[in-house]
Amino acid sequence: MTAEKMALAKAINESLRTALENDPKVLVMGEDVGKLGGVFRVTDGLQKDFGEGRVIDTPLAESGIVGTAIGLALRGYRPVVEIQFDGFVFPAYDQIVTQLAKMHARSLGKVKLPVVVRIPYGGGIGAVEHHSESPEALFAHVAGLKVVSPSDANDAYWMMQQAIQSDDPVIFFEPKRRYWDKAEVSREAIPDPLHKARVVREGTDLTLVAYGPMVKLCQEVASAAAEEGKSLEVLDLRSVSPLDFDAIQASVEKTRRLVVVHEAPVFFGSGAEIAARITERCFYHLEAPVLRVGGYHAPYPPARLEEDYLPDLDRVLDAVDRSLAY
Amino acid sequence: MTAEKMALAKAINESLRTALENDPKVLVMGEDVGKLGGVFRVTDGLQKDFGEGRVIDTPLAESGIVGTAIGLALRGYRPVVEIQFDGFVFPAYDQIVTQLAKMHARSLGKVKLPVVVRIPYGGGIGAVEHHSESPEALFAHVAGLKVVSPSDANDAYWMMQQAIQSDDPVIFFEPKRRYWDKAEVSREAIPDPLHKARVVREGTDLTLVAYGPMVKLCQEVASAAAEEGKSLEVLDLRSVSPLDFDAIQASVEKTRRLVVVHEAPVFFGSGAEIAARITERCFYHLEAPVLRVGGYHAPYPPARLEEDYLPDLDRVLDAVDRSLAY
Amino acid sequence: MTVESTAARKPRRSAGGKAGTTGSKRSTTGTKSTTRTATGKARGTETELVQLLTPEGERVKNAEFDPYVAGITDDELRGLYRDMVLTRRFDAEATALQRQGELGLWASLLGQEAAQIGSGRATREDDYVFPTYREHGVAWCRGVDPTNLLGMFRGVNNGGWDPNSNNFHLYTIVIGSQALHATGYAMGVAKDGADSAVIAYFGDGASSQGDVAEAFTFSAVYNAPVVFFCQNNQWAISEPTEKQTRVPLYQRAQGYGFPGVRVDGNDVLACLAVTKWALERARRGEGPTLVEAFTYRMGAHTTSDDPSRYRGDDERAAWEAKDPIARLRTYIESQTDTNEGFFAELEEESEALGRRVREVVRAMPDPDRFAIFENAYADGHALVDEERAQFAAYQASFADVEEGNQR
Amino acid sequence: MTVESTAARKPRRSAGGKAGTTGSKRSTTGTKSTTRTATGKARGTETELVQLLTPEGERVKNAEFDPYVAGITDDELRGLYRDMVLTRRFDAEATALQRQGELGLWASLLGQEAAQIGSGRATREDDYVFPTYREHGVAWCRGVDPTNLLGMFRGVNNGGWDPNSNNFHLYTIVIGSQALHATGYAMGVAKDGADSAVIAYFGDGASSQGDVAEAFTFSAVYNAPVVFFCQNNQWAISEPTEKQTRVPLYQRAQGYGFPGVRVDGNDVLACLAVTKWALERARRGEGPTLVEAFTYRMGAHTTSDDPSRYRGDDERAAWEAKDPIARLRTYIESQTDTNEGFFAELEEESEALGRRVREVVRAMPDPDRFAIFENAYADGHALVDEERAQFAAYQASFADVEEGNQR
Ligand SMILES: Cc1ncc(C[n+]2csc(CCOP(=O)(O)OP(=O)(O)O)c2C)c(N)n1
Ligand SMILES: Cc1ncc(C[n+]2csc(CCOP(=O)(O)OP(=O)(O)O)c2C)c(N)n1
Ligand SMILES: [Mg+2]
Ligand SMILES: [Mg+2]
Repeated sequence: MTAEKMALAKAINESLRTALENDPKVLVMGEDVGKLGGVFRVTDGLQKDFGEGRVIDTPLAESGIVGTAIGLALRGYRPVVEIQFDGFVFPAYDQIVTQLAKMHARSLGKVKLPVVVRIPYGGGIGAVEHHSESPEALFAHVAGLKVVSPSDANDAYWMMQQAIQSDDPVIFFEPKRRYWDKAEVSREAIPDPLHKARVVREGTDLTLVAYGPMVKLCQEVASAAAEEGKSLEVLDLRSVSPLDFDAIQASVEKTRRLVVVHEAPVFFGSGAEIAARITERCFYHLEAPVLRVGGYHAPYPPARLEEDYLPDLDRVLDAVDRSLAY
Repeated sequence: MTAEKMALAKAINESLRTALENDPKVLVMGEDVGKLGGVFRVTDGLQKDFGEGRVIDTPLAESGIVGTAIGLALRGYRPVVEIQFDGFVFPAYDQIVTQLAKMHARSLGKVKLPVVVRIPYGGGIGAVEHHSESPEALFAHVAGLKVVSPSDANDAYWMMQQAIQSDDPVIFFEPKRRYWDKAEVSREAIPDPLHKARVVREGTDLTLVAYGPMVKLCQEVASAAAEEGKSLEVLDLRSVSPLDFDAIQASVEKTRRLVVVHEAPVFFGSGAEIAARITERCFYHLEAPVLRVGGYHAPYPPARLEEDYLPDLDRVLDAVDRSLAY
Repeated sequence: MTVESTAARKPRRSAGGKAGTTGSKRSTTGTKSTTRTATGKARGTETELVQLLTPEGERVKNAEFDPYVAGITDDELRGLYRDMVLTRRFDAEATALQRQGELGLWASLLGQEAAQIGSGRATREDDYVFPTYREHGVAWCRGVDPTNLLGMFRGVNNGGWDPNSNNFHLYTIVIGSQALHATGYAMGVAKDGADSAVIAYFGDGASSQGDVAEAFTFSAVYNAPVVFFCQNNQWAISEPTEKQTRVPLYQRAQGYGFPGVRVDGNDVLACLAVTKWALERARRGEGPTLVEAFTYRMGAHTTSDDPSRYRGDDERAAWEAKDPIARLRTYIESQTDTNEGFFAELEEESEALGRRVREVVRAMPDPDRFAIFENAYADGHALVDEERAQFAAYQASFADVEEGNQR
Repeated sequence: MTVESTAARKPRRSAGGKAGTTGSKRSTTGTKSTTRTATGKARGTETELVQLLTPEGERVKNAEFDPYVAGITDDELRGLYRDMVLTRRFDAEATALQRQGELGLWASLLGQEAAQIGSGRATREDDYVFPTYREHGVAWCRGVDPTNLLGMFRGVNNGGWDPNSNNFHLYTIVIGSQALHATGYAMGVAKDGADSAVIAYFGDGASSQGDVAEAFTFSAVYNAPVVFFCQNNQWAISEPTEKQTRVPLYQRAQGYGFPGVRVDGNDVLACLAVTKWALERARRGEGPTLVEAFTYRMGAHTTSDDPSRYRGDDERAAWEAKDPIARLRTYIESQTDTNEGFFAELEEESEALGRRVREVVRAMPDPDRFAIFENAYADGHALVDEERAQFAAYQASFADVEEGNQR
């Protein structure tokens, strides 16, 4: 069986299983990852099959989880740690920013920390506070970390494989509202490199870039726009650090217009970096300023308001129209 | 005595003293802020004059410092907490991001948290690791916080007064390499609003924007450029959140060129947000893309390399030249 | 009294092969025994549990804590009973409302009524309470309208009440962080020279968070008038307490220099007495106390959880026999002059409460869209203003279209 | 033996007015006394201190810990003495080099030689050490070339040695964070089925950090083979230990379910014995131990610090009488057959070390500019490549100009 349709969460589960099978140094750690299989069942069944020594329920302390994962990595292990929800990564932020990100450089390359930090992120699931955040910019700004986010099951499977194989720490943002979306996962495909963007729909009039949960939305936007006769190209960035500026540039040189979409607040978000750099690279190509669609500069609102807070079809189309109007 | 020349560190000291005198609810808290007067002597003499009940040496735990400051603010106090160095704010990051920033909104406005978090920041003092960071972007991205940084003693005095009076939490970044720079402090001046930028040098050919430690550098750049016949306008932003886009826009509409300078890494830094938004606002005015000068995407280097890492006269002039070459 | 304790379980090396040791069993019997343990002479721990009312509803004597409930009247006993019954009824209604889709989530306190009502009723009006997300019973004692608690679970707000109206802080979801807020608040109380006390609630899982440890440190160093009330309901979602500690949690306190006590968390009288004692210590300037209420989470962690994946029914069954409400009822029936009418009326009151909660929740309106931008800042923020205006224009553009369509 | 302890100081409410209580004096005598304290019957703490060598250089018996130094030879005693003398000499040289501008900063270990040499010599080659920034003596024991330690203080790197060459991790500046790395490493050792042990160093100040508490929790829960070695030098920069705790720090351990011991940190034999004991416990699968080495920071916090602002000379004077090197010398002179030649040779060796350190440091080149971009990532990062190229072009533009000028 080389290809199988499965949900994104299941694809990560399968990817972790493959990694645990292939490399005895791979560990899975986090709160409730054992018997429960994680609150999203991403680690379902792994402890049963690989034991408590490899799939480890940890005390409720995120700094401790990442800090001990660093120690385990120093001992030669490759820990994949789960942060239960986006909003709970901050107690571990110090360990991630001052230790995990810097130890390779601090040791002049002597020490490697192949730690993957899995973070289910983003909104759209009607959750209570702290369960819908998109903090990727807070990690991308930090040198020493890599930051990625798959948008579909096949990428989720392969990007997790690559993240675990990476000798650098990788912050792996999982688009939780897409956990149940199914797609074909091919175990024999040759995957794209971890940090390369992919054109998921070709177009000529404007480029939409997104990653994680917003890729699907952008595809829907492109379909809707197509009905109005507008040809949008959609890029799935897949990686937030590094950002594949070459791919964006290539697309923008063709379409001359760019709209960036993410759930995170626009202010100091990924869109800012993309807009700044692409404007520099494509100054004479751009027919319109790079426009950004994202969250507002306000705490993530209660669930009943999240539809108004999050980018949706209309808001992205509105930005597309504004861009095309230049 | 209405105006007095004093060092920036002393101006903050005086401002804290004034606040402690004027409002019995104001507290100063942090590691070594008491007898020692802080490692930079910013709180020198305050404990002696206001007692251990108001100028509080805390246990060595930054999350605890900010977390208890939140509790004190809930009780009606106005704590001014010191984080000893930029690189040590991260253990407190969770309390700042998930609690301090959000409690006002969470309470639908019922609760106010007038907490000032003082952070001596930036490089250029030849320090060891973690003592030269510029993490302002990591706070500006977070709604609910205000982020400011004075560039001279007079601003330091007044902005601290305003930060303490603010009913919002303010992250107060102190440009540590300018602590010993003296300037006239006028106690009777009517200060600029806390979040307004200021033109510190007028010019016509290009706008340089900076804040904190880089303002002085930009003024030097402008002088050097003037000798070459180039007229640069220099804006001291003073506030990173909110950013005074109106002021930048007004300047750029005049000069049509913009270079942003900060010590923090360029990638996902303030310059990105400024470039993105100003490009959108001034799309038809800009003769060149907004250029950014800042740190590289690498951990802050050891002291003997910091001159190469940090923006300096030549690097900013280089960017100015590149901009003018468009 | 000795009870089931996590301390009884043996530690083991994470990897197989190594033999378990008796390390976890060592008694916390002070400095001498520390050295003794060192040389291997560990002894089993006699975990003490303060209990005033047995599961069978019998009153047991306790010289130290009896005085704190000595004057309790029959009416007060019935009051405690009523509090627990109504809290349980409210909780059940909320669970039902979640199933009906009226709430997005509910965190049930089922089984923890005694811990919450006992401790909640021990507080004085001027005391201040810092809850987690599960303290519905404490909220009840503080006079917070229970329907107010539902807003955040319905998704119409992130905390709908004014903390200062009842000195009951907002629910806090980031585990352990409120322990520091409580400590800071208590430091402020002491500064003010007031004799109020502060109580911080948290769970067994939360005991592992650095913030809770830092709260212990700060409260001890500043001798802050705060009571740390840990409801050890033996589970942190799917993790049993042995994943957080290998000795009983109340013992954590002594290493920070203040007393810790374990109380039967299903015994409302004991919880009342011990919390009163701890709060009075705080008022007298004797500093912090850790109270561990040993109880059990009878239901799921939240309505999103499925406990059948990680624990057996037998455990739950054993704890059903220790039900906090049942034992107080037995005691009231046997020791006070309480007639059937009381229970019947309470039953009616319960149903009325359920009805009211149902009606209020169903009528709870969605917030206005613009609430997104409200209260992000107290003093305003230029970008928020700008984004609000853009949002308004964007919303208005639909109105225009709709109007256009109507024309 | 009872020594000066922070526990002796009374806690007080932060605000004046309230009377202090005896709360801080309570003994950690287990669960019973917890309840007893509750009712006010607190007793003074007898803080135990393990000491094998008095300040006067007299050997005292200790049934528990004597076995760990029972077989020590005269040569080994002289070895410990030599380690301490050379470490102190190295430290003094580094301080001098800082004054001369060769180093940007130096954190002196003056006064803590016994704690570091005793514990460092207790480790086995396959053990792993996680230091703070002050463990120059431990580094010495691990065979790290002392000149390697100076790179970060000179500002030419952020840690210049390969941690795996000597199983001595890089210096860690973010207080307390290495306690978790050590715990994780120890979890890995246990997983590997190895019988190595891990030792984590930290200070009295660090004991307040949440990370250290979380390390206690993780190590206890996983029964990790780690020794927490806290050098309580009684100061965290300007803050005395009473700002971090109101009971002796070693007592912190028991609340987490593992033993804590206070050892005379100026007694190299006691430090050696206690650390050996703790490491052997770890090897045997008995889990973590906390060792508090009670010592004194004789100098400034770092060369940037001015202790005269916050502490008196009398304290220092009192501790000078407890000097770790002097007392071992007295002991060696009285109890072993050591002639003057040994001390004279050591003097010479010291001077040679000083010279070598001076020379190496002065010759230490500044790193290449491009080192900024090296090792940011192990597998590379597109942006780093791009920035490196831009940097190269920018640097080259000066070369062009200079060349141009030369022409
Ligand atoms: C910092 C943080 N990490 C993780 C979570 C997710 N989470 C919510 S409740 C919970 C378990 C809490 O257990 P415990 O402290 O025992 O309280 P209980 O739910 O049993 O009342 C977890 C892991 C969280 N809310 N905050
Ligand atoms: C997280 C963090 N906060 C603050 C500092 C600044 N700092 C450096 S050393 C020190 C005091 C440490 O005291 P202690 O743990 O007792 O160790 P000692 O220096 O006495 O050896 C402080 C506050 C830091 N390095 N890291
Ligand atoms: Mg629990
Ligand atoms: Mg110290």
